[in-house]
Amino acid sequence: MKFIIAIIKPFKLDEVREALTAIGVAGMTVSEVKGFGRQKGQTEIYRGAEYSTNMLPKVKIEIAVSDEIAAQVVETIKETGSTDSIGDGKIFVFDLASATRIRTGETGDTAL
Amino acid sequence: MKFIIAIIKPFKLDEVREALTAIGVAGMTVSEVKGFGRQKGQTEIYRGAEYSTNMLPKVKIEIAVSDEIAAQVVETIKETGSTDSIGDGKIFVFDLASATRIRTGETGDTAL
Amino acid sequence: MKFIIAIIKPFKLDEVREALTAIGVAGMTVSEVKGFGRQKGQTEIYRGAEYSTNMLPKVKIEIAVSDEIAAQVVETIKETGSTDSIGDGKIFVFDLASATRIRTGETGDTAL
Amino acid sequence: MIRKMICGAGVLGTSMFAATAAFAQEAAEAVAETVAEVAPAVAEATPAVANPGNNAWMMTSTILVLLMILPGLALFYGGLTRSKNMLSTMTQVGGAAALAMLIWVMWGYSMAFGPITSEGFIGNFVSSGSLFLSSVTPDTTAATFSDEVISEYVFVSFQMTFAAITAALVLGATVERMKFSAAMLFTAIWLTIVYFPIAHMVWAGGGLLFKMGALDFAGGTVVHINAGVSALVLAMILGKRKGYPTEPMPPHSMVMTMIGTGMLWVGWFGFNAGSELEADGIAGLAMINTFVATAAGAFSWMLMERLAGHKASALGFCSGVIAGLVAVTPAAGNSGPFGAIVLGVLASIVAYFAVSKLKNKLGYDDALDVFGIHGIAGIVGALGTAIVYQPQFGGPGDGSTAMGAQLTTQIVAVAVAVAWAGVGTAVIAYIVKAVTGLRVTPEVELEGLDIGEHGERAYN
Amino acid sequence: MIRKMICGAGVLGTSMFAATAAFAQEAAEAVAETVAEVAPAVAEATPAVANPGNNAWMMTSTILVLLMILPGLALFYGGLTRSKNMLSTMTQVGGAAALAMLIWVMWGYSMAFGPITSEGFIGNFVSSGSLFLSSVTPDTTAATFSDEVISEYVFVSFQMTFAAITAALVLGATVERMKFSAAMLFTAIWLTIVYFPIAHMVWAGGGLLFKMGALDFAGGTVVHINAGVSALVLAMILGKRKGYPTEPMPPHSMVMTMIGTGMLWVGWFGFNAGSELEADGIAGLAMINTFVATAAGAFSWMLMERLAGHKASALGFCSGVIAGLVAVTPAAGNSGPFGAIVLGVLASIVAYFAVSKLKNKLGYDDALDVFGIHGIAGIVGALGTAIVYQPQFGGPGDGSTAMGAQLTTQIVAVAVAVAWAGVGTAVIAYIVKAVTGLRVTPEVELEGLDIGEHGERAYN
Amino acid sequence: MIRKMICGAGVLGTSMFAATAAFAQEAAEAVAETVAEVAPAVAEATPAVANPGNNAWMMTSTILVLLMILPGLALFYGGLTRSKNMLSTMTQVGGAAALAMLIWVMWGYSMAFGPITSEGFIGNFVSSGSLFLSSVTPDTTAATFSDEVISEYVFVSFQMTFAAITAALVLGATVERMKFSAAMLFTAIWLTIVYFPIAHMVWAGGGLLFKMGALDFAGGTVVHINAGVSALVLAMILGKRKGYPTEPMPPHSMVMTMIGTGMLWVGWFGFNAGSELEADGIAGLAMINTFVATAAGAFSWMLMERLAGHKASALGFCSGVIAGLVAVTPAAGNSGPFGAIVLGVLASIVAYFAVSKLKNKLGYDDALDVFGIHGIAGIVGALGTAIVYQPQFGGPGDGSTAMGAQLTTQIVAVAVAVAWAGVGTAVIAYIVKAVTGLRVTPEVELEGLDIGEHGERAYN
Ligand SMILES: Nc1ncnc2c1ncn2[C@@H]1O[C@H](COP(=O)(O)OP(=O)(O)O)[C@@H](O)[C@H]1O
Ligand SMILES: Nc1ncnc2c1ncn2[C@@H]1O[C@H](COP(=O)(O)OP(=O)(O)O)[C@@H](O)[C@H]1O
Ligand SMILES: Nc1ncnc2c1ncn2[C@@H]1O[C@H](COP(=O)(O)OP(=O)(O)O)[C@@H](O)[C@H]1O
Repeated sequence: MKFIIAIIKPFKLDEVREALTAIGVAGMTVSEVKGFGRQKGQTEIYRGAEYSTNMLPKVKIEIAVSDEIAAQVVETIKETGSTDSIGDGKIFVFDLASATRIRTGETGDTAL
Repeated sequence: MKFIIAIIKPFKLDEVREALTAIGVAGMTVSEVKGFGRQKGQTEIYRGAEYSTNMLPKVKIEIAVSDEIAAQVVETIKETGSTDSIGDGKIFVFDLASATRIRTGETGDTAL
Repeated sequence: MKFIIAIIKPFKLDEVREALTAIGVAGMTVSEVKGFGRQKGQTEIYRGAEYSTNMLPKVKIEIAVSDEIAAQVVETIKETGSTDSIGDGKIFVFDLASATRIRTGETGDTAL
Repeated sequence: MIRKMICGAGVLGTSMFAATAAFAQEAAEAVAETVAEVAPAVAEATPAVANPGNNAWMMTSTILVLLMILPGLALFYGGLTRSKNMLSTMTQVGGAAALAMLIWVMWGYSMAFGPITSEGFIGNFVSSGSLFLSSVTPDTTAATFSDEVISEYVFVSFQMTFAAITAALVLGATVERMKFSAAMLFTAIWLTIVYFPIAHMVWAGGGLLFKMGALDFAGGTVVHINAGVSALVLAMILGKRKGYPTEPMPPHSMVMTMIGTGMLWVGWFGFNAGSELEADGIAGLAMINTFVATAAGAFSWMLMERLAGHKASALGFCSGVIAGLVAVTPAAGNSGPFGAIVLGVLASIVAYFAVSKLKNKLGYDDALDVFGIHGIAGIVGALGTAIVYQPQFGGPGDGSTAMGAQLTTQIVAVAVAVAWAGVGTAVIAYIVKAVTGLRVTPEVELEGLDIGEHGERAYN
Repeated sequence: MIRKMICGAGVLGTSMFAATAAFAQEAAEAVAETVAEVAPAVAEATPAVANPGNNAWMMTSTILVLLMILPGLALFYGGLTRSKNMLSTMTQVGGAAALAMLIWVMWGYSMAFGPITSEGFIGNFVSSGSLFLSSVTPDTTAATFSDEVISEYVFVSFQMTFAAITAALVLGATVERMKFSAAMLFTAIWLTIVYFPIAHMVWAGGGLLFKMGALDFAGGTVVHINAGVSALVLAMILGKRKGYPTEPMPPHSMVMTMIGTGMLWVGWFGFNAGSELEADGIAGLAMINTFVATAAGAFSWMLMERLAGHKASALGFCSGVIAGLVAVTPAAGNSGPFGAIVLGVLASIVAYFAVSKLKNKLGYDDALDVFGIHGIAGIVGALGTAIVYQPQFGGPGDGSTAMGAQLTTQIVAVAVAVAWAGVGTAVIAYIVKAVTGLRVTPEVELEGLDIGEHGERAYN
Repeated sequence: MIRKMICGAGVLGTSMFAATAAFAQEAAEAVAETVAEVAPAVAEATPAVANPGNNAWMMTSTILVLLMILPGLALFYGGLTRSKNMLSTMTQVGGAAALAMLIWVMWGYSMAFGPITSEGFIGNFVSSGSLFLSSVTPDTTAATFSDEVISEYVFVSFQMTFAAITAALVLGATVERMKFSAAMLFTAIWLTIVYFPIAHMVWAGGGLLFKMGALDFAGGTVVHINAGVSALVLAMILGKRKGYPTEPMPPHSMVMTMIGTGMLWVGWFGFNAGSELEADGIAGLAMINTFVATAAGAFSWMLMERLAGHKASALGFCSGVIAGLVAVTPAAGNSGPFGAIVLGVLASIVAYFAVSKLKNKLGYDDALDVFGIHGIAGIVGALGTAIVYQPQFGGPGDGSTAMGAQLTTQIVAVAVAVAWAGVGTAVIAYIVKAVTGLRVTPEVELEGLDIGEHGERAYN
């Protein structure tokens, strides 16, 4: 199995999630993160003190998938997550040693 | 060493943490996440506009452990984290290449 | 490629980030987490009810890097992230199977 | 209300008198003064000096209306937006109010309540004679509906806050996408060609609807119908928010909205009981009505939610509170407590349908339901006032005007206000569009107006 | 207070008089009127017309009490709960208050302050004669403690807010687990068989405790002891929150609690200084006392925390503020400033122990310490008033009633209130349990009442 | 203002009279009483009894000033700090205010407005004769600027809130690093040797600056310049926050700051219009000025931001509001509306530079810009008052004092206040440093004062 971590732009979340569901991804875990990279953030100014936060709000999606569809998942995220502008984010793929469903104790692909 | 990521129901956190401490897990890192899966969420309605958030609040636990106790940790989480109802969550296990304790620079199992 | 997860003290973030940028790390993803470990937290008291939260605010940094600089990155985090006091945190290193830049579709080191 | 006639006239008459009387007094000794204070009362049946009690009440009322705007309305509106637009919403509310204050002292008061009201056609719509408050001094007074007077500066301030909140109300429909600069320009023109004339028509001595005998105790027509209709038209010309209605846009902080609701209710007593211009029994009546109509509105909305098969919600409670408050505004001193309760119930029910059904059908994006709640409940209140005013329904009316006749008058008043506000707003909207443009760029809308327009974040 | 006697009687007497006098006046010319205004004053030593200054003050006070409820109490309570129950807490506070308003105008005012108080036994507990406010008009008045009067609608509104906040206070003990429907049903019955009778007993002319000469300037017994005891009993019958006390339940937003505390303090001046029913020197005394007793209470609580080896906390500050306010409520106009300070200190210390020690010992789950603070500090205040009232301690009392005698009276009054509230609440609790059930389901309690009961989240 | 002379004297004179008159009245019959009420008016031209209208207004004003402090200032300040210091900031504001109340009734009122003002040198700086309010009863009164009086307890309460907010204002410069204990000790000494004398000098009959004819309607010098300068000195002695200015310290909740801003504006009417001590036309003038100067200040600041090439911000709006309010404080009843607008604009512009340029240059850490806004805008207002007061600029002055002369007086008054506050604060700061130490430990500063000093978190 593979474990995929994707960093995307927040407003793309719904789109990406729907696309993934469409290709049969049963579940995923989402968290709000701050991203630092090429994309530069807006500068905030409070009473003359400037803060250029290059930490931008991003969304992190974590998905465990079977080896078969891993590539397709990456592909899907890449397509739906892209706005062709800097800051669209990254997709990281890991090998997943094992997965267990807490409720049933099932392991492996069936646990996903 | 192994790195374990567990997604559980928020109110189970204390229970799970205590159980893990009991079996000698010295530390862990916890974060609030939103989960998407089989479990369906409540619908919120604001002035007639319905939002069925299938994004449910979950807690993510990350634990680095030595290979010896990895299995036991998974087992413990499975038992204490379960409510036998949909949405109990998952446990993912990864191979951990290396671990370092920032304070001392220790590496390997002793760093945990 | 390697994927590095570092748990550090929140107020160390800027320092660490600057140090990493200095050695050529182009990007990273940051999130707020709660840490459980040796370091004990302050006790809060509300109308006589005591809560000793051993869950302390920490910051999690995730960085994908090329194998070449991985060691240096760990070293840098260790140095800049340390206050020589309990609770400084950990650095975990994983093997990264693949990385993709959503915007361009580039993969591998060039995607970072 | 009929008694307003005295008012309009009074303002002028008394001011004149007061001015002279005041000078006289300053010369006079203390003793003479004491006499002087009684004398005119007997002679003119119009004391030249404001009773401190009434002045105190009217200043309190004025402050309460400010509380409604900032923080009240700013929180009520802000909580309903997404967090990325919180500051933008609050700043537009505050900015519109502040702008209204400056315009009011420059030409607003003169246009709405100036001492000179030409006998001719124009006098139906505007007055004049007090640009830059030229006719006002600490000694001039404004007449109430009885023989009393209040200090004119207090009257100026009180009426000013009405202009301020009405301007701010309109912007609730256009949050999350309208430029700050556009909002300010719109406010300036809108006050001038829409608000001031309508206020004059309804409340000033020579005003068109006023002379017709239209009842509007505290501004159901001038404030709420006016704001609601203007908001709808402006929102339609501005267009929908990106992603509306498909993308979920839940209130980012119902807590802020509830705080705002509480402050609006609290401040509304200045609005309603203050409109009596005196701390008398009618003010007391307006007060009790503002309590019970609101309470009734709150439960009615929650009940509708239950009947619709949903849960009774906190936002339902808040929405019902506002609907009830809006409905009782024109009726505050023109109804008995139980007439007020009925109005609150009706307005809440009708507004519920407008907001949760009608809106989705027609598909316009009145973001914070300014039309759905203020416009609709305002109309229910304006028409209903004709009925609850009648003595047979426990109203304070003397029955001199038949219910049917009064109802017709109310309908005409509403129609005029709707037409004037609708047409006026449309014209202004296109002017503003040409000058500053109405909408922020798509990027700014996406990122949020807080960072895009103001360079700040609400929460760090 | 003794002077209340005049009041009770006055309400009736004057209303009658006022009504007629009012008609007379309307017929009369302006001149005649002016005279008329002086005449009765001389003749009756009871002006038929409310002084605008007193009406203004009483309307302001009424509004201030609403501010205490919404947003004040809603925030104070809400901030102390967990975020998943924030809206539920605020909505229950708002809902209870709104319901109380409707019931008040229907039968509450009549039961507590109605014009007819039977001479017999029953008259000790309730009055009648004004269902649906049948006896009230804009011209009727209520007597104050001097020869003045205020508009009866204002008096009705003012007293209404007391019923509203007392009902809301009770629900602080049962948050995070009690059904909204149960809370509303409980409120309706509780007001009818517990609050109205106690208010009548203590404040109305013919009331049992009133005739005994019990001192309760602004509601220490009627509001705080009553709410505190009822809250305790209801909480015990309802049972503990799931996970209490093992699971940590820290306040989700001390900020909201501090905002609420500030608003409660601000509004409390309407409560205490307003209870004089006039803007006179005694109201001024009540005001200064409400400042200093509160300040003293705040520091005392923080000091107790330090003495207990903890840090002086923000919540300690807030809790002390409330304890001080509660304690000075019965003594507001019945004490000198330094008597008030002493009361604030004592009440704060005793309440501190009740909340941080006693509660844990007895192990009941009075979630927001309604009994621990309002009940306990209320009792300290009620008894202490007997002492600080005495001239030798700088109190305004004339010493006609010996301290011992007064203390006995106070003890009896407290005992009666405690018994009545305790028994009444127990009975009602079981009735409600039978009708709607008291608690939400365990799932809803777990998920939070916001989403479970209202289908919303406080923060999105 | 000159008319203050009557006040100072009046307080004493009338109190005496009132006391006796009061007893007399109690003995007298109702009829006699009615006469009695007229009699003195004729005889003395100083009614012994406060007009309820004025008392009502002054009580309302007093409450409004409390609203400014808690929740107002606590939120305004708290929102600008980092979340880890939110509760500490709010608690210091609340604590300082509460402490000021207790000190005020013990020796503060006596020092500032006591009945005895020695003829000698010392009388220029302090008065005496009312320790523990010994000279005050519910029947004593304080004179206003006309022949009216208000209840002395009301006057005591009103002035008390001024001391309270001024003490709280100072602590805005030292947040996020000053110990709670140090803040309290500082407040106690600072009130005694800095605030009370300055208040006496400017406002009491025999006061130094008062006798010079310095104009300070509502406390531009006593409150704002005083607080601003003291804050600057204290901040400099205390030292910068760890990490300032390199580490970003954005406001953690601009929403709280905006709520606070709204409440400050609302409450400021009690501050400014209340300072007339009567609900008359001058109060009305102060009210309108407090609206328009503020509105003008808000836009001026936003405009400066635009001119500086930045975005017009919400914090800019809030900062401008405060600058405008501060500037109009000394001029509230001493200027026409357009003079007030000019003051608001000027003060806002100057403060903008002080805060966004000067501060960074000089590099001191006045954390929340107490000096930059209150100090600077206060000085602009104090000097500007000399100009806008003149009749030729639409001011209420009678022109008896030439503008130049008045300006000199104002400059002297400002200079005295600056020197007194600066030196006094420096001395006290070192005393406190010796006794409790000023700063928290570096660990506590790092972790935040909420958890470190109070053992709580603002948000859980
Ligand atoms: N080396 C990295 N490791 C982890 N996350 C990264 C890395 N580089 C970028 N990111 C994440 O991807 C986001 C987008 O990256 P950025 O360089 O800004 O744009 P792009 O991906 O289009 O080149 C960043 O905000 C950050 O969250
Ligand atoms: N494929 C997946 N990858 C990552 N997280 C997942 C995946 N599937 C489920 N989850 C997480 O586990 C949680 C529970 O999953 P769900 O399907 O709802 O119930 P169950 O685990 O009982 O089948 C989800 O809310 C989500 O956070
Ligand atoms: N086994 C572990 N797995 C994951 N995270 C851990 C583990 N042990 C510690 N951590 C994280 O590292 C942080 C610091 O660890 P702690 O034991 O408190 O201090 P130190 O790292 O100095 O020994 C913890 O708060 C937690 O977030």
